[in-house]
Amino acid sequence: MKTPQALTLSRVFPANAFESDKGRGRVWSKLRRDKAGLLGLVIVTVFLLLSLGVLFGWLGQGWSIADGGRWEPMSVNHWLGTNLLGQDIFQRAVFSTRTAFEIGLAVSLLSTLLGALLGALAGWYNTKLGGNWVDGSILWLMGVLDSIPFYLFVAAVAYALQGWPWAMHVAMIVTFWTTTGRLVRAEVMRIKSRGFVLSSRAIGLPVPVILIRHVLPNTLHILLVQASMAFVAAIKTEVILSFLGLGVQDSVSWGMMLAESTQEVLAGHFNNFLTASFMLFILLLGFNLLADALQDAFDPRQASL
Amino acid sequence: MSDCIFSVRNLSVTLQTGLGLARVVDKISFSLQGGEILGLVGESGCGKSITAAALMGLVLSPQGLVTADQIKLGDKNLTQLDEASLRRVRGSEISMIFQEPLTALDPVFSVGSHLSTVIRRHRGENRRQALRSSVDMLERVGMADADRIMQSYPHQLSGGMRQRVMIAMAMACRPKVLIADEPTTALDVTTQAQVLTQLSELGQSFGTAILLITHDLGVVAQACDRALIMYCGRIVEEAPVKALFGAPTHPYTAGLLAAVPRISTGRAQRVQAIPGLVPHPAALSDGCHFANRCQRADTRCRTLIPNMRSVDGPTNSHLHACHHPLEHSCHAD
Amino acid sequence: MRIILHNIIHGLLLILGVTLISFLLMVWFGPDQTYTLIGKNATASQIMEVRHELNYDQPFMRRYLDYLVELFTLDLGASNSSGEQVNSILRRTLPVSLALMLPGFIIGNLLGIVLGLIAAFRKGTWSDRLITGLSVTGMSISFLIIIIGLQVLLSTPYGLNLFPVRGWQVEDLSSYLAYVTVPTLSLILVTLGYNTRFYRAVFIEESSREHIRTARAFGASPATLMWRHVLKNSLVPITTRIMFSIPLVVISGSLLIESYFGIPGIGKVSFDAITSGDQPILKAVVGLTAVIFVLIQIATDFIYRLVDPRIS
Amino acid sequence: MQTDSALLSVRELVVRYRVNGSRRELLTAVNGVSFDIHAGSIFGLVGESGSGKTSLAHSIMQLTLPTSGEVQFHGKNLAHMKGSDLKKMRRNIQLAFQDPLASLSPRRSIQQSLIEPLDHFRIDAPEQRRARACRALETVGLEADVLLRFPHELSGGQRQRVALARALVTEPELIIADESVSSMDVSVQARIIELILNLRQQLGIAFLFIAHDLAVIQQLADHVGVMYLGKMIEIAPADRLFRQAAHPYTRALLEAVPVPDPAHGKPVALQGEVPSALTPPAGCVFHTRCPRVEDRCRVLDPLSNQINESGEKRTSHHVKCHLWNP
Amino acid sequence: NGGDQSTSTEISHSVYRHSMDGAPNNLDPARSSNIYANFLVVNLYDTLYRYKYLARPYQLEPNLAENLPEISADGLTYTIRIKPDVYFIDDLAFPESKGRLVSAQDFVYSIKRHFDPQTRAQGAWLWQNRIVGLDDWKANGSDYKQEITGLRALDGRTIQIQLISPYPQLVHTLTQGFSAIVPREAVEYYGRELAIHPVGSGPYRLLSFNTAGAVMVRNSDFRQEPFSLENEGYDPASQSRYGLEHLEGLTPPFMDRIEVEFIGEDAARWNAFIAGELDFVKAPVSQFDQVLESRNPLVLKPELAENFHFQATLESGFVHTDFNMDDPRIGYHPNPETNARNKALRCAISKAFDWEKRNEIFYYGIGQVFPGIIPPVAPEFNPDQDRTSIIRDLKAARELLKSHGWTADKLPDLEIGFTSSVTERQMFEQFRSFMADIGYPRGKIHPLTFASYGDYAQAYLNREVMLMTIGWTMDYPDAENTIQLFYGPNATPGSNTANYNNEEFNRLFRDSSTMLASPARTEMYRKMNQIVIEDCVTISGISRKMILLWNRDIAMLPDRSFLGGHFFRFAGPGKANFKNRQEE
Ligand SMILES: Nc1ncnc2c1ncn2[C@@H]1O[C@H](COP(=O)(O)OP(=O)(O)OP(=O)(O)O)[C@@H](O)[C@H]1O
Ligand SMILES: Nc1ncnc2c1ncn2[C@@H]1O[C@H](COP(=O)(O)OP(=O)(O)OP(=O)(O)O)[C@@H](O)[C@H]1O
Ligand SMILES: [Mg+2]
Ligand SMILES: [Mg+2]
Repeated sequence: MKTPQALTLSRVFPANAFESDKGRGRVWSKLRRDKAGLLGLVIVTVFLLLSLGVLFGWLGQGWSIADGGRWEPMSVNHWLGTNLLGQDIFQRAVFSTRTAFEIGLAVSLLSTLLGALLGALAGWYNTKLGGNWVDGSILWLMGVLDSIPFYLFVAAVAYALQGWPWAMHVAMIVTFWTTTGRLVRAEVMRIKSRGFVLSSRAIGLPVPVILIRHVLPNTLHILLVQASMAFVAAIKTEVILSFLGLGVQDSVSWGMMLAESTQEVLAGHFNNFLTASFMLFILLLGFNLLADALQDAFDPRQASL
Repeated sequence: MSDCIFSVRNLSVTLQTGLGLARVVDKISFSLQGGEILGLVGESGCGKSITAAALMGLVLSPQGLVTADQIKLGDKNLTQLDEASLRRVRGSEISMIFQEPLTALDPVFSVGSHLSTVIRRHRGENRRQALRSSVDMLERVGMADADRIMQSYPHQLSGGMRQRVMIAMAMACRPKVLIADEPTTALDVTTQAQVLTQLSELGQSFGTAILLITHDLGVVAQACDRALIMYCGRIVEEAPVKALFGAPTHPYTAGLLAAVPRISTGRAQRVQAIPGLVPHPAALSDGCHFANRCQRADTRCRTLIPNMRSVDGPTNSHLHACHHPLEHSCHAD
Repeated sequence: MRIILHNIIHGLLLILGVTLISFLLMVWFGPDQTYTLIGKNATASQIMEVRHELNYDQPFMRRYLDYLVELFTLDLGASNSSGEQVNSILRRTLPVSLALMLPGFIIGNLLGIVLGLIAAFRKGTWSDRLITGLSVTGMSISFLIIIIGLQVLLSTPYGLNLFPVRGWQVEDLSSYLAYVTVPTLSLILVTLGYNTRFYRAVFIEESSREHIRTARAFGASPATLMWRHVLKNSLVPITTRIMFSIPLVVISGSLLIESYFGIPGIGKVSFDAITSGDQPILKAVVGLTAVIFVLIQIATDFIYRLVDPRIS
Repeated sequence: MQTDSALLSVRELVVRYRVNGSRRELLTAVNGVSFDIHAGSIFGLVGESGSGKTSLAHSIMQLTLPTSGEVQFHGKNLAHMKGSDLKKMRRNIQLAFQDPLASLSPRRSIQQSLIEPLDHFRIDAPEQRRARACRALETVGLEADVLLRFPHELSGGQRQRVALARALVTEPELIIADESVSSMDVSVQARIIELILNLRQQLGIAFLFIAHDLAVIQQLADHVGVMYLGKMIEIAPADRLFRQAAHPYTRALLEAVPVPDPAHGKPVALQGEVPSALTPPAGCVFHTRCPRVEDRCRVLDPLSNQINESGEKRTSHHVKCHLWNP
Repeated sequence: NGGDQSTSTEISHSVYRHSMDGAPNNLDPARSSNIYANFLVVNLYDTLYRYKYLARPYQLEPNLAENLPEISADGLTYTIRIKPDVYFIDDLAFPESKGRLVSAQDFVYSIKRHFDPQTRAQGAWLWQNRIVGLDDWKANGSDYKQEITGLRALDGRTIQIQLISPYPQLVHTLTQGFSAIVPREAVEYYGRELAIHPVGSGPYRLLSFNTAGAVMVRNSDFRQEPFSLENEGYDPASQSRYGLEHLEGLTPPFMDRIEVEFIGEDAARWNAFIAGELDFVKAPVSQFDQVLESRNPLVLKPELAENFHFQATLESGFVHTDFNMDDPRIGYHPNPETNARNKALRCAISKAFDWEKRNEIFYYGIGQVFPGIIPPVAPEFNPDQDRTSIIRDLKAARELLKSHGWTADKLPDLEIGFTSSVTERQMFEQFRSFMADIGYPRGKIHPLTFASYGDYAQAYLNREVMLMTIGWTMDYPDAENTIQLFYGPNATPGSNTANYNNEEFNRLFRDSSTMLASPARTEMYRKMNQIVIEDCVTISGISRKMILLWNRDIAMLPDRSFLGGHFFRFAGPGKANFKNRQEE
């Protein structure tokens, strides 16, 4: 018997038509066509560059110099005016970008990752009402972390990791992942009965592979939205933690600027408040646009014409 | 039965594929009369389901582009309706049975709620009546423990049961036009017979016209009045079933008929596939799409699109699109 | 029956774990109340005295066991700073916090769901952009500023002066409304951004499912699509989000709202307890939180199975 | 009885589902089914819709755990397999799901789905896996461009072929094909039939082929099993079954096959009350619809009878019907 | 009917709504350690003495006592008679819930409580090592049955106190909430919950108390003592604008109800005041711009002046930053040479500190900067003192460093302790920028933050903080109270947070501590002050100015310092409202 030949294959299509794998090119090309997503990407890139500039000492280094008067208005010397101490608000805002990236990004990425993995494991092993020991232990961990007052926990971490610059990150990651974890767990409990999971089980794929390749991509919407929320939360919590003696003691951040500005707003000076809020808003907007675009780009069902 | 209640003229659908735009449905036209069952047969991937979705207005602009000169349902031209009016038409005047029932049913609603919602929406019955009608519908399509089924969720049903739930839903609307996309693939033959009977009864009692998409030529022969043969997005032959099975004129139709496996009491006879592959919709050649698989093809076939022509003269009921039609039946046996 | 037993054991383990770990943190890392309780010019022996009075000199396990006994007998002792019985503190403040937070919590989530549905349904249109933009704004504005702004706007002569600035003299519905409105609005404004953003993402995902197409084919209106099909399919993440924020609402309350609006709720009490190291209160709060988490955990796992039949 | 030579043997398999979340109400989807599949043979499984064919397939794969009974592969109980044994077994039994759209990862391209089992079982060198996937697609009549598509971008028949390609890409010893040709046009179907016969012949792959199309079964199968309401009511060598079907239900099935000839009379559906799977009728499960029902059918559950004299199990014809009760 | 209606509106005028920027955490006199608690306690309980309402400087005035104490010639024996017919309020703690007569024994009991470890009292330091037998009583197990020679009730109304050595501040201590008189029955009945069920004989009784506020109502049985402007030290020249005159001859407490709101947040406090929900507010510093028309002289904005009375007062205390003398990096060092270098460093830091700017930025420029440790409210304060120690002198500071071999790389790392808050942090940053001006590298000045005051206190009381900023509120108008902060034996865990130990200073302190107020003692105080300044032990200091605003409808003169809450009983309705009330 003659086996069917792929006669048409080489004739009609250039051979390289199928080269690109994993749809990476596809994601990028979809992203490129998404104007809002591109805007988000541009915003995030600009901020990233700013923070690199700060990191390498090119930008915002004068954040702590108090050479101005109290609450100076915008001027050539101080583009966005000065704060109570006479420090330059613009410099401080720029310098804060680094803090935002360092803390916001690290915390949101890692807590989302941790939440995704542990949540997925828990959800997977929730085989019956009550779950098995994997589910049980992860739930237990979540319960413990959630029940302990945040301040108490953070104080403990601060004490235990005294002076270590990443103590703050650790404290936040360890406490933030539970929310994502619970959401992912619930989502996985739902997804795991779907046909394609069954079919990957039929092949005998190991559980981690099933979870990472087949299950977690279908929770991408939750992961992205949680990551952007963790980002905000991290930036806002950073102030509280610095107040508790954790993390970057000797630095400035948007959160710190917002905290300072509460007093200033009462006194009728809005520069600090507006600047910090605006920077946070823009970066957040960038992240959200990008996250939306990514979600679309990674979802093959959202085709574009 | 000669009133035409649904007519489609020059419907085309263009989709975005990995290889660029592909016109997966290419200027197809047909019409349906009240109570009629029209079979739509064609090679897998030739665009039947897309046609169905396009007729329902379910192909949305980012995914695909639908153009048509006319899709006329009764006195409404669906191409000119806005989404809101289209929505009122959908379900009540035209409804559809989807090909893959598991993903098509809402996983968190029970069968009962699927059915009764549709019944309440389109028949205006109250909750209790609707539940009763739902049970009735289920029994009609041969589902025994209707009580259990009513409370079951889609994932708890077998493939055939899901399919029958979809059929029941579509039938419950008593639409003017029903598009059934391979409704009986997961049914055993006895159940299939029952369902087909129900469908044709629907046509008799409510004048519903049915576009029955199927691969089973046996079903076409038994249940349909007329049939369309589709190949690569185009209709290549349209004929009353008798004529189609008796004297197919398009070589593709003939090939299909030859490939139908039949039960024999003796040793099974091998059937022959049509040689060659279906071309990719994004890379169709000019002329007749079937040309590169057709033994009768010549250069004209490769360059010139054949138009639909009438075979049997003035009655105009048997049409084909072929430059070299078969003159007489090549149907063995 | 086995499930109930299982849950009880699991819950007990959780409570044991939470109490043990948090007690450990409390004892080793938590604030030491000695120095807030001693008078001026204290001597070393007075400090020892205070430590003894606070039980700080007892061995850890001993104190922990005492804690467990207190927890299970529901006799939680008296606050170190005010001397009030912890039970009576809880009884006094919990209802207030609930009454304060619930409306905002419920409305905030409902509004978030509605806006999320609208945005998801009109994804890519201007209404979606507007909603997304506003929710990002909401997320980036600080809570304090919202509270102060609303206070000035709604409660002072600089603004509309419609509601009391602060207080909680709740006697009847109208006084309740008077006192609860501005805090509720602040709470809604603060959470709405997050809620909307979250729900929108969930709804968008759910509305790209095949069965939505079926529903449309059967003539479901946009409202039906969103409210019935998308919403019901999203109930699992919605439940998760809502249920697990309950402890935050009930137990943690909101420190800021309570202190800015002069409301004697549990938020301030527990915050003070944490920062000052008032262990009896802290122990009660931690214990209570753990119990509530256990209950919520059990409840959500049940609810999951109710709202989504595929979860077995 | 030499069960040891069987590739797959299913013994008294029972699958029960809980209905409506309650513990007590159980639905028996598969009720004591036993059969063997020998290496390189094709076992056709037909039966009423909802009679438990998919459940049987899933429980063979251990996707739903059987309530009782056992499944042996090469004489080893699947339920007890662990580690490398299990992995080998997984490689050697592949399932093509009845619902191809649901069974393909929506966010993964066809290529990823096809290569995945190759990666997992380390079949071929990594750079050759794509070519192998490509070949698998070609054998089921799809072109390579499908590789880069996503499941929702295919037609029903194409998806079904992808599912089949995925099952055979590892070249297992046994493929369970759950209604794998139902959405294909007859030409493609013919091609697939040819392919399967070829695979069987050249690679010795055995099939458990579930289908409703009896004509296809006849073309393919060496043995045919007929299920009704969870029970295997008849098993016979294919030629025997199509020549002299013993069970009234099998006969009804054969009679109801629509003939592709409009002149032929319309097939008739079975008359009588369709039984409930939750509360199956006492006695013979088919008695409510059986044209030849007798009194004992209503009370006595018929045993499985061998009705031909062949001593060899491979060619024996079993039926569960009182008519054949000596 | 109409009459009723008007009555009910007028009753609302006999409510005084006070606001505080912090909350007491309990109302047990023995534990009323913060000013907020003291405020309420002196209204709910009786103290033997109080300060005159209007007299400045402060003057003692008998409260529950009939007269000022009779003091024996050696200054060791005090005899005090309390007023007759004073009753505790009715309370469940008493038999038949009937308040009983207040007796001398109650006073003895109340002081003893401070020496009973179970009370967890915080006021013992006031009487520690002062009263004959009291410390032994504690050492013997605090048995209330045991008599104490130095603290006795001679009869129902006579108290006798015998001191170990003269203690001129004793009567001052008897004005404080700590000394308030608690009935034993209540302590035994309520136990620890006494803190929320006060049972006293003060002018008010408690209605409710929680984290947000407290409500007190008039104790209708409070003794009838007509208000006399003259007796309270009325000064028409400065006090006539407050409209107190019409209260003359009436019986306090004037208000039926006092509502005290605890509002830590400036914005909320101010908003509530502006919205008319409060009668009194201490204006937040951030609002000074909005409140004041001019700083010098201090003038209120006209639109506020229309509705509110206003007073600017200095706090009864000061803020200073101590060096930890126990830290060899900056304090005492066994090596005399290093010791001298450290001193030079301290002095340089002090000189580099810009008090003017600190005042300007954080205290709106209206705080009073003064040299040393005797704050302006103290009677012994010397306005003509040499101010060089608070005048910034960068040149001198640099010189000092240079001459003692301090170069940028040799300078020690400084750790500045503070509790975390925006303002403290900003102060730290400002401090660092001050130091930058003398070339102190930015990277060598580190913040050492603490989450709560308790943590901070624990750290500095354990000598773990190098530089700490302390705010001290005086307990009584006598500079002894601030000078003792540097007395060697008071070193930590005592209140000498600098751990300063200077022989001469200690001697002077010992000598002066037994002296009654006199020019000689003042002289000694000033000498000690100078010693501290010269040793550069502390960067000091500033007394903050408070802007107090209150409703014109209320006739009163509020005070946040030594008077404590004693003035509540004198807060009366304004004249306009008052008339209505009288007519009724
Ligand atoms: N979303 C899509 N994007 C790109 N191409 C698509 C999409 N959906 C379908 N196609 C392609 O369009 C063609 C027509 O598909 P359609 O589903 O209509 O086929 P069909 O006739 O229903 O086939 P079958 O009988 O197999 O169901 C196929 O070649 C398919 O691959
Ligand atoms: N998860 C489940 N929960 C409860 N009942 C189920 C579940 N899955 C299947 N069933 C029931 O089991 C019976 C057998 O289903 P199964 O899918 O095995 O049938 P099938 O023979 O494959 O039918 P079809 O030919 O229609 O696909 C049906 O009655 C079905 O309703
Ligand atoms: Mg199709
Ligand atoms: Mg099936």
